Amino acid sequence: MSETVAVPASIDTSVPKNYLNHDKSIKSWLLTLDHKRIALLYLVTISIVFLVAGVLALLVRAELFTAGETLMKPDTYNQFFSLHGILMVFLFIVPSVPAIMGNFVMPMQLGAIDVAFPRLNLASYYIYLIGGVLVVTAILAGNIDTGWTFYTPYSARLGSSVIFMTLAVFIAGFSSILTGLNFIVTIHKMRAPGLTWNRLPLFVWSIYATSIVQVLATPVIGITMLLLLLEKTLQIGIFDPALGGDPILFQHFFWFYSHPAVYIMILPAFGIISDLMGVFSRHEVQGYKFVALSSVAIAFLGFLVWGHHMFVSGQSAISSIVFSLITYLIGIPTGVKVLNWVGTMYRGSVSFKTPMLYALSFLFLFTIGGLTGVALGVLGLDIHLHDTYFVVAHFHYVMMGGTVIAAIGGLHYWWPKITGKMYNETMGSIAAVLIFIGFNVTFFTQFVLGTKGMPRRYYDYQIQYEALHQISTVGSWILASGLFLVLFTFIHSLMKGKKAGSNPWGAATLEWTHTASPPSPHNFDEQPIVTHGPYDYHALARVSGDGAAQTSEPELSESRH
Amino acid sequence: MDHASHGHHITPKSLLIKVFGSLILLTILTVAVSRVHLGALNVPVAIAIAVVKMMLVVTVFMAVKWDNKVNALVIGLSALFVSIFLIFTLFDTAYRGDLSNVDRVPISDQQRQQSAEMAPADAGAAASEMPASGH
Amino acid sequence: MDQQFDASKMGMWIFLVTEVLLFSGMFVAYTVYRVWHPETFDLLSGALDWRLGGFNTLVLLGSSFTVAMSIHSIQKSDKKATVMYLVITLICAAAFMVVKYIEYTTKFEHGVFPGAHFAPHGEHYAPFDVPYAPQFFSIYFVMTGIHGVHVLVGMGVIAWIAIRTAKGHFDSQYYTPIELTGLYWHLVDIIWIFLFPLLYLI
Amino acid sequence: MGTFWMPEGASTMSGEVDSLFYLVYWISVVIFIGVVAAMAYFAIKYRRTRESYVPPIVHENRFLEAAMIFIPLILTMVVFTFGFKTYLKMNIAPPTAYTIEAVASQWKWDFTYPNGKQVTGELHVPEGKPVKVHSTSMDVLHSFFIPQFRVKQDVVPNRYSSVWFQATKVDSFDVFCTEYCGTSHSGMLAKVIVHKPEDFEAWLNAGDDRPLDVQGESLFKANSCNTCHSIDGSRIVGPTFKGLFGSSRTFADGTTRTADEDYLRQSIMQPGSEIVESYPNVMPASYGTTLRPDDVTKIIEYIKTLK
Ligand code: HEA
Ligand code: HEA
Ligand code: HEC
Ligand code: CUA
Ligand SMILES: [Cu+2]
Repeated sequence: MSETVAVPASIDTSVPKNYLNHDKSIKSWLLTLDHKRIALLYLVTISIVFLVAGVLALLVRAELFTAGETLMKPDTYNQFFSLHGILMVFLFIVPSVPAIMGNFVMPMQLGAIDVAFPRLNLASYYIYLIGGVLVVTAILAGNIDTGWTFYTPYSARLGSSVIFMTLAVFIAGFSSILTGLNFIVTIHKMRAPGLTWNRLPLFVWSIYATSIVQVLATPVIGITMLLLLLEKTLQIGIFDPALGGDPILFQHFFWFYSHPAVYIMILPAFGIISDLMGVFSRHEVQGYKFVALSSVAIAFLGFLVWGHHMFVSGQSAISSIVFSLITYLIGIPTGVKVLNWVGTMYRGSVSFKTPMLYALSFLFLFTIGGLTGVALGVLGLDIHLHDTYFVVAHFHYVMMGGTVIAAIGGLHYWWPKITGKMYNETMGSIAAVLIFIGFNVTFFTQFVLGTKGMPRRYYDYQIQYEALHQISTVGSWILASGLFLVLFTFIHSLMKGKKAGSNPWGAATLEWTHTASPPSPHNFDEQPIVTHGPYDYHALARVSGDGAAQTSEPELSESRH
Repeated sequence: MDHASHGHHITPKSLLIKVFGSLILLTILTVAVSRVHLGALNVPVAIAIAVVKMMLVVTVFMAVKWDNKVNALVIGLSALFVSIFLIFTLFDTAYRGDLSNVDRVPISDQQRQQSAEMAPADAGAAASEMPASGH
Repeated sequence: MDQQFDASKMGMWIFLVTEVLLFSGMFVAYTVYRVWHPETFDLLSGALDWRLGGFNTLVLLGSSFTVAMSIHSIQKSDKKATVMYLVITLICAAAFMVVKYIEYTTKFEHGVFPGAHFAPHGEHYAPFDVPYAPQFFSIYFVMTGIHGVHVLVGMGVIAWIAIRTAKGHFDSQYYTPIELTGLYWHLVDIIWIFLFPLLYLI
Repeated sequence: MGTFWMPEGASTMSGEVDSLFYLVYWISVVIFIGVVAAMAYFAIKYRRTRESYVPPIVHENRFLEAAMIFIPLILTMVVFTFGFKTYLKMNIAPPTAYTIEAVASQWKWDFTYPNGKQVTGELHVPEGKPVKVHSTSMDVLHSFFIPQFRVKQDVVPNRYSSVWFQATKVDSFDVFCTEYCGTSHSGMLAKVIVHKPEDFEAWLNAGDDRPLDVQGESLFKANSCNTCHSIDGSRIVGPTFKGLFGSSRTFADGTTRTADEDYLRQSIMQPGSEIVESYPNVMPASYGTTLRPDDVTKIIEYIKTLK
């Protein structure tokens, strides 16, 4: 990579300084209070985590290529899948979309110059880093093989590395809480004049719902990890059955956070998809209010269903029944979203740019993931499917097929804004197709494995499962090649990408209509005043080209370039 | 923006003193009540008094009464979610073992119960044998 | 400025929500074990000295009152009174911690430790060696321990705020930090309002 | 032989669970195809042909939005009702069920029959009779799962839990542990062997008259020793048993000792007492309580044969 990455030689000196090049010292990056730069710090760190956790997944799949020992010993395998889960959940997917795209885009969509508490924002990043350092310490201390769920009493009997790992989760949780707190206040207090709740882009709505869940649920994982830590160090006997404690109580504590957490993971993705469907259908998102409020409904209902992870744990039947019943209800607001997204294309003008390809594969994959989630919520059925590969397939369909696919789509969508460069459409679309195919080959087979009874977290398995496991492993290679192509596309764009206009997609939200690509350090030269909805492409057309749809002042956009 | 009104509300000293006085009285009351045996009522009464005390602190000391209503909503939400956590967990723990597939009490308790029953039961068996042998 | 003030206050309230949910885990653990073993918990509240707990309640309520008074004073730009009230608050908090220290050490001396290390001896504590007493004391130590940490943090912040007030950083126009600290301190008080009856009385 | 999805069913519950599965499955397939077909149709029909074209606004249809809420609501409630009924059946054992005690420990299953007979790693049951497996765990969480019977239940230390089933086929099936329990979680297997009722009686009352070392070999597998100890000289988690008997052992603290019968017994009953050099101290201590003394003798006899 040449050093011209950030500042291409072709830079036009008449263009005002942007947030990337106005100050280039390392210090100005590491101590920046600019939400856009903090977003980039997150982007780099979180991508590294994703890469590491993804490579671990590839190793897990490689080991499962044949029954018996393929590459590694059971202890190594157990550590690999645990680390894969822990990294993916706590350090990758929970912070991913809010910390990267929420940070970068949300304040601009609000017409604000920054988040409400910029210092806190930077602090969140460093707290996240400390969490990451602790994870590395735990890995070096060895023997983290609890799975990402840390179930007692097993976890409380392991070596000291569990102490570091629980601390890491505890601290990463704080980062997440502070980000959520910051965003809630920002959305309440920093909206541009005229930007009513009914005119908020749906991405903002979903970040708002996510933040509420983060603030309400994350403290509970904090206290859970603290209690686990004390269980391990002082044997306090709250969860350890040998001391009269109740291991099932631990599961309640864990899932009280971790089920809502799956909505921390998926809601921001919903937001991205809403925006993408609107922009690339050039059409008002159908049922705007329903889509906006269903996020809040999902966030709320998400707190009432955690026990569906415990149907065979030995919890009371009453609670299983209540939890199962409410679990189904979540399908309804989610269905409202899915159907409205599909409806958005109706009589629209659908473009098949790379972000839209991701949005369409999201719809396909997430629907499968969601419907199998509902199947798992069926009491009599979950008894058979619990802790089999059916569950593994379900959650990869929603987390990888849902959140990660949406996040990659969103990254392509906002890439021109973030870097000022276009990426190569052909490479982008090939990668999207590869990922779609690879993903299905990898994980659809796992549904079949699951119904046939293949338990999860198994190093070794019966010979009758081998063929399906091999297909799945081959799929993971296709999937990985697609993801590496994405990485390559982005690096290629940084080095050779064409310069992007301020609004290459013809979007109507403020970050496209009122800022340059890349934006100036303070986002806006003048405070925008909003008069239209976020998907009002007629208003956009009235002010010609990359005009200002969400405001009435066309001269603002003309003063650019 | 016209938030000036609630940003600068000054709570009168007399009100603060009154509330402080009531808090002290309620504390004395809660101790006094706990000394009397109300049976099943002891716990609800103690919690009710604590809730009243909390409301006093929140509304007056924390000035929620004069504050932006969003903040009141925020407090309401936290109370709501704490109750959800509590109630849904109790759905399990209070009814654990309601179907025959799981035992209601842990094994250690079952053993304790057994050994507690064993002792008098043995004595009883011995006693009932006595007249039989006396025949 | 006003918007800034409003924003920080809202941020503080949301932070308090996270604190409440952090403690909620302990309250849930308490309730679950209490529902399972009501007699044990009933008996064990007798192991704690309600006089010490009651004293601490009064001290903490007093400190809450003085914090409220300090805000009242700064709103009238009476900096002297503000500093005085903050200092009284600190003294109350210190008294609270001293009593806690006495309570903890007497328990440790009599082998009353959380969980597995629970081995009570001595006239007062020996009768409490019943099944599930270790759980009660685990919950007691964890709850009061975390609460104590909050008191210590609060003391630090109040001391800092008092110094800044003395230096003249605040007046009736700008006193956000005092107000936010006050909110935090009241929450610490509220938690204790619940801990006291739950642990010492019933 | 089972279907594309479900493995063959072999209990009275399996048919019911399968119909539940297929009910959910077909509803899901229909919804999924509906969503994807509409998506593909709209995407192609309304694809962008003119760059500057701004399509007309489509007003939201309240009727459609309401339908989106109510149709799924009805469907899910139907499914819930079925799932709930099946769940109750699966969890309430008939009072006449034949009860077998099970103890799970890292990483094996011990079963005890009403007449005191004990077996490890093999669950023998009569065909056509309800059987209840009443279980607890010695150490961490485990879970008892028989795919062909569609039953699963976590096994929790310090608490009894149970599953019941009524087998309908004379055959043998896998029992899996489905709650992660450490290194050999995937090796914590057992077989459920369904007999004709009269064969079952015969089995129940028969003693084991095989030679000690042959019985030892079965115990070696049933107790999952084989997940950590090889018999061919290769190193897995623990030392191999090949040529172990009579060899000289060196321990972590530098001391040495000859592997005689006493040493083997001690290594099995108190694994932590002497740690073989360069190996981790991970062998479960629970063997000390779950293995019976004569079982240990049999295993030692077996180890002696591995030259
Ligand atoms: C992004 C993360 C994410 C998301 C969004 C979801 C979404 C859902 N999940 Fe999932 N889930 C996980 C992540 C996620 N899950 C993880 C990580 C685990 C495993 C944890 C572990 O054990 O390690 C898990 C496990 C899990 C279980 C436990 C399985 C077991 O261990 O036995 C259950 C059971 O009920 C469940 C249910 C659901 C449901 C009902 C939804 C719903 O929200 C889905 C709603 C969506 C739809 C329903 C599709 C769209 C709707 C329509 C097209 C309309 C028509 C719909 C109907 C008629 C219903 N999930
Ligand atoms: C976000 C969540 C997430 C994601 C994305 C993934 C992704 C993948 N997972 Fe993972 N998985 C989990 C969360 C996730 N997983 C969890 C929570 C568990 C449970 C753990 C437990 O049981 O405790 C699990 C368990 C799990 C198992 C079960 C193990 C077992 O039970 O024994 C398997 C097996 O196949 C698996 C495979 C994979 C594969 C092949 C991928 C692939 O999709 C990975 C592909 C990724 C890469 C190859 C990296 C490439 C990255 C780059 C090139 C960087 C690109 C940068 C940019 C795009 C900016 N996962
Ligand atoms: C978790 C894996 C594990 C399992 C399961 C296990 N062991 Fe071990 N075993 C070890 C390890 C590691 C050592 C070496 C360290 C030590 O001495 O404790 C060992 C040591 C031994 C030794 C001493 C060997 C020597 O080389 O001196 C004997 C004998 C033994 N095991 C028998 C058994 C038997 C019999 C079983 C089953 C009933 C069993 N083990 C199950 C891990 C295991
Ligand atoms: Cu036992 Cu897994
Ligand atoms: Cu869930």
